[in-house]
Amino acid sequence: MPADPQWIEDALLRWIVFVPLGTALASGLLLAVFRRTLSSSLVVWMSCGSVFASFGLSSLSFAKLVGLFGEVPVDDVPPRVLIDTLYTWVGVGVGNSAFSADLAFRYDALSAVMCLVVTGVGFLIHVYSVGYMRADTRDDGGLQRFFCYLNLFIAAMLVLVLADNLLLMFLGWEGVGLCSYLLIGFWYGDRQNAYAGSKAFIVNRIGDFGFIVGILLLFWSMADAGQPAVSFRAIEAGFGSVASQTLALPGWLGGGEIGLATSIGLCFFLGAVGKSAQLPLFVWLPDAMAGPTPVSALIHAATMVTAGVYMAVRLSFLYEAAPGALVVIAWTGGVTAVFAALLATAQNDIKKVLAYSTISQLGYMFLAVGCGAYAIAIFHLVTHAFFKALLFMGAGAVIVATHHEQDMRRMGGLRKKLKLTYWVMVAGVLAICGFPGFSGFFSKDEILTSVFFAHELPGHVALYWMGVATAGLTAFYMFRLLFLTFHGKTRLPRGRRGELDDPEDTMMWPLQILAVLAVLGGIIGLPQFWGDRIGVAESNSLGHFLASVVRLGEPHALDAGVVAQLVGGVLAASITGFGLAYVLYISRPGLREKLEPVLGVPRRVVARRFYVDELYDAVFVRPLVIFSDRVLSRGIDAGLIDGRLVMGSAHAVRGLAAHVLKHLQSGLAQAYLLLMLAGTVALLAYLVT
Amino acid sequence: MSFEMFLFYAFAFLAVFSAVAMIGFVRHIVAAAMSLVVTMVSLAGIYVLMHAELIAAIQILVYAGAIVVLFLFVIMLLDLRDGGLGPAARGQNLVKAVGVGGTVTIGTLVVASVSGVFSVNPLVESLPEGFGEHRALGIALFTDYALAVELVGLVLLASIVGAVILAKRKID
Amino acid sequence: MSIPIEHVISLSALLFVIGVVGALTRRNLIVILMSIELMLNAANLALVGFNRVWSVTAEGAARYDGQVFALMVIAVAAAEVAVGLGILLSLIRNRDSLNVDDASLLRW
Amino acid sequence: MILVVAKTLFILIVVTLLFAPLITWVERKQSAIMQDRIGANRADLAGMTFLGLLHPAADVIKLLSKEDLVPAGANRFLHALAPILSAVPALIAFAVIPYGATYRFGDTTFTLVAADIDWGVLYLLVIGSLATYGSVLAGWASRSNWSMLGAIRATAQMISYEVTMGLSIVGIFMVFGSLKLTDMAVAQDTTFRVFGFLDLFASLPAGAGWLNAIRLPNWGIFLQPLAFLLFLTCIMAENKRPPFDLPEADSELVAGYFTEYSGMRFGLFYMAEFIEVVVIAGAVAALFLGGWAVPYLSQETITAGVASLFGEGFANLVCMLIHVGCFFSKVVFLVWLQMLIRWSFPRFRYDQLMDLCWKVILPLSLLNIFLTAAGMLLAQQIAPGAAAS
Repeated sequence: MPADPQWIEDALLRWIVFVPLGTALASGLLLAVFRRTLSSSLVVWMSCGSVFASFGLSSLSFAKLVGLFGEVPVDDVPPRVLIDTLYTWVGVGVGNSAFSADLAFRYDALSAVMCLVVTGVGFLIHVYSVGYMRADTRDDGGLQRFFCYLNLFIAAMLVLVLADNLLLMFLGWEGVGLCSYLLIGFWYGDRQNAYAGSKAFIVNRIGDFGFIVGILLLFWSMADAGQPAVSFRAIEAGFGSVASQTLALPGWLGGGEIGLATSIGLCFFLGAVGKSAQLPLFVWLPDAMAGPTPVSALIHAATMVTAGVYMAVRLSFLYEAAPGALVVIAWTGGVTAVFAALLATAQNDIKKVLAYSTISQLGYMFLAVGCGAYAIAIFHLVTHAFFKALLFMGAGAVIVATHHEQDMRRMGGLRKKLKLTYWVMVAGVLAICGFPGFSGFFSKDEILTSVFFAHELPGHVALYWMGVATAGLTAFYMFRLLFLTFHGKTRLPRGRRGELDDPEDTMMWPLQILAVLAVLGGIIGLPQFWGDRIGVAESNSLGHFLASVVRLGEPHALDAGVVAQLVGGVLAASITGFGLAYVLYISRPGLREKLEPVLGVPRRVVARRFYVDELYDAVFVRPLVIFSDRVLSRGIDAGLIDGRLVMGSAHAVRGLAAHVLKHLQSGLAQAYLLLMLAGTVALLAYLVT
Repeated sequence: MSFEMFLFYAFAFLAVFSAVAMIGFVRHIVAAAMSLVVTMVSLAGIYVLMHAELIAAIQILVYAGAIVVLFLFVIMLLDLRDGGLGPAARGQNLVKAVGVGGTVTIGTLVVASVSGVFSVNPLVESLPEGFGEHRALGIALFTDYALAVELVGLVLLASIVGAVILAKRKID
Repeated sequence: MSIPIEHVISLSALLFVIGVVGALTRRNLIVILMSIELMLNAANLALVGFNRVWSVTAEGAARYDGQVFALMVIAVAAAEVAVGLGILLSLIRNRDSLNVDDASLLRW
Repeated sequence: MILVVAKTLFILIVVTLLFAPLITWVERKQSAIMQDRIGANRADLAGMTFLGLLHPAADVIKLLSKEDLVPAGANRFLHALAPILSAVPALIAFAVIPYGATYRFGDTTFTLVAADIDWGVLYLLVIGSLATYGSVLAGWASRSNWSMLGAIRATAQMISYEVTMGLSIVGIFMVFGSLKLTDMAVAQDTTFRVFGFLDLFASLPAGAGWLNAIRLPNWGIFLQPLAFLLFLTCIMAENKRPPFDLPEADSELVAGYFTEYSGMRFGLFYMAEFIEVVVIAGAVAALFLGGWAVPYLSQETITAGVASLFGEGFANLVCMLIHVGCFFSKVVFLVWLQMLIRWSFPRFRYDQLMDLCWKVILPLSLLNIFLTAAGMLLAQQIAPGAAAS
């Protein structure tokens, strides 16, 4: 850990969040309360403008953070953190037991990276959305609603990454979940879409449960140690005192004890598993592709799903004290990576391929986290944001151009028609496959290097080979996607073959910018080894930058042989994958039919995603539905509560009224008067005696 | 018997007599209303004897001057030529019952007064200067009882609205 | 020599009972309303009488709880008459009768 | 005791025996002049008409000698009671109106008012509310449709205007800080600086000191001009005189609630009305025109001035005479003013009458109360103890 940071108050931070939030609220309230819509061009300008303004503010804050404004160079002072405290959000207790949580934003290196990615990529996707939603043929009239949700999402995500304490972070965490739900079910007219939204929400709740338990556990143990706090700063300062405590496990778990840090870390990781769609809670992400493609690009590839990674990195000090949790993270990430990559090979929906690819890449990131290579996880997060957003938006361009065809089996040969789209897709595919020099190459390579050297991790060799296998699978399914979509003969239905062309410019230029970033983005985290080779003095600038927040591992003792071995392994796997795809989908398409009987059963299993959904359905959903229906609904609610308590009491009252009380209700005013008098006399008699 | 006592008994007799007349033996409803006025004015006289001059004035102003006049106005508006008292009272048993009840009440009171329940706090002979006059009572009203005054204002407002709505021939 | 409070309260009770009898036995709505007024008056008399008894505080300052209460009762009585007569008018309009027994639709 | 009886008698005699008959004459003469005719010139005694002054006497004789009719089916008791209930309030109302200040003759001090009660203004209102019964019972007991309609009108009109009458003079209580009419008269026996309110904002600039010399009598009419107008309107409507004579509108209802009266009972109604005119004049004079106060000459000034020449006892006597004269001249002026109004304005329609009461006078009265309170509060805030304007 570096020296204590220098805290600088900066009231500008709040506006990073408030500008998009204000825009969302303005049009949202107008829509929800007054049932009025602003004109679509105004909404478009407002929302894109607000995100751009947010990006500008983030850049400005970034400049302040690194001291670009003629201040002392960053090397000479402790690392800085900008902080903006609005007010005391929660304040309870007095004296020793006092505890307060501020509504405060914190802009340190980690937040800065996330913030710039969220607002930068978010802005590009906003611009892209303008074209995409305009080209959308569904006559929904939901443009205003769409941009409102999108801005709300940006605001919530910014709250998440800028939050100074766990509570506020949780607010943002839930906020992005909500927006994700709203946007997946954006075309709620289709039942499947609405169902997908609900699924995403419910599966995320499982993870959120872990998150909440983690927060409470952390807070409780800290409070027990006399340091009730929720802000990261205070937790980090005080965590050492509780890190070594242990919790007794309940008997049904076999008894014994578990480290407090480990259990807290696992709870938080459960939240991350839900949000970042890791095994076993990944099932919602493929279904989330029901939302509009820009949403898939922004939320389900570039930003929200990475929140889990961000959270793990943010709490790295906690995981440092919990090696057990890191093992779980690493293995979850590794298994997820290879598992999802495997599933991706059998998908026919262009967006679902990308969805599984995202899960797989997130697995990589967790693998990095598990190895303690937090900065590298963030590095991969950034490059992934670039190329996955690019790929999704490219896929979206294809979808728009083919009038909402998503099945790759009915595409093909689009290379000639959608030239620009083709080339940006090629850039994205090469980046994700780790073509040397492209962004993905560096980040993935770094992750595998870290795994390779993570000797303290049990089974790190296996994990390394799983990573390599994933790289091969990635190359296979990505080139499969490219070949099926753009090469060969067109398999589009006749009616749609007509005027195929690249979509309009507002969709294309964000793609081009992202293509450039996908190709060159690796520079920001250029590994030391490669930097030395090409004569860059201070390489791995991202790592150095993040060093103020997370621990950087010891530099690995790399020599050319090891590097050749590492790079060679990955490249070999990738080339194998590429070759396989080329053979199966370009040169010898007939081979597929021949292989069909051989690979029949495994292929079907993969295509059906290892029956995970069916398993969940059978184990969790159906018993729950049956229990709710038979016991809770019909038995307890309808039978006991409605039938006996509600209706029963009503019947009793009615019976009493019909047979007894009605005789008091004579309709004669004077009879009432007499009763009143009798009551008064009785009362008086009671009072007197 | 002092002059004051004499006045009290005179007023009391008038009040009771006209009250009984009102519910008992007048033949016309206007006469009943006039009996009520006599009761009210007699009570006002008793209030003056008890140093509650403002109450006495307001008693006449409101009860005699407004409430009973309002009764008369409605009676005339309805033009109850035949005396307006309607069918004779039903249920003589009720009369007897309540009569017995009343007797019991008064008997209780008499017993209580003899037993000295009321002499817990003997009458103060030397009252403060200006007792019961408008100034002192007004100050009490607008300081200690300001909330009650406000609430009564609210009650009056509500009753005005209610009366207007009830009296409208057709709610439009 | 002041009026004994027992006498005042007895008078009040007597008037109240007369009012009760009137309200219970007469069928004419106007007379019933007047009887109610009589009962309110009786209560006022008791209030003013008790105020005369407890007319000064322990410190010797005047106190007016009873009289203020009586004033409130007068105000409420005025409100009650306004509403009561409104009801009476609408009863006449709808039933063409002043007999309270004719307004007995609201029963079981 | 004797003094009280004397004062009461004085008032009764002056008002009933002097003013009331005189007013009938004045009214006839004035209406005749205003309508450009001669009028009240027929009754003569050996050819001499005495300017028509014989008419009141002739009226009295006629009324006394007429047959006293009671309509068939009328409630005889109430029919007989009604004129009395009409006249008595008018007669006793004058009891609280001071027609002179407090004077000291040797050891005896006396105040020229029949009953100097603490809640004098309230008394006036109470009497006003009781006056309703005369009209109501007269109309009811006559068993005649005209009378009945007149009585209904009278009831509604009098109840309505009672409310606004009470509210319209609240400002006066506030300004003088008393309900006692003698207190008010004493308070009105002074003057106030017209531009005194300027002190509330800033001290006068040098050279503008002459502004302080401009003074007005501290009369209700100057302090509460709006209240004066409202009160005059209300109290005239309460008296059912034209242009507010809807209950007895002779073109519609013959004579309203006293259609079925004749002889001396009719005379009582008639007399009550004229007495009320005088009572109104007295009340307005006491509340708004300073009562017995002589403008710019306070009681001390007069007494001291005369006493320096002729001794104190005589000074008090002179002062008393001046005051009583002043009061009655104000009364006469106000009576004349009422006559003028009576013969100048056409009768209202009934809805206009009610509209005037509830939609004009009531809001204006409330506004007046509010403004007065605000003014007094302001005065207290800025200059404690300064008189409100």
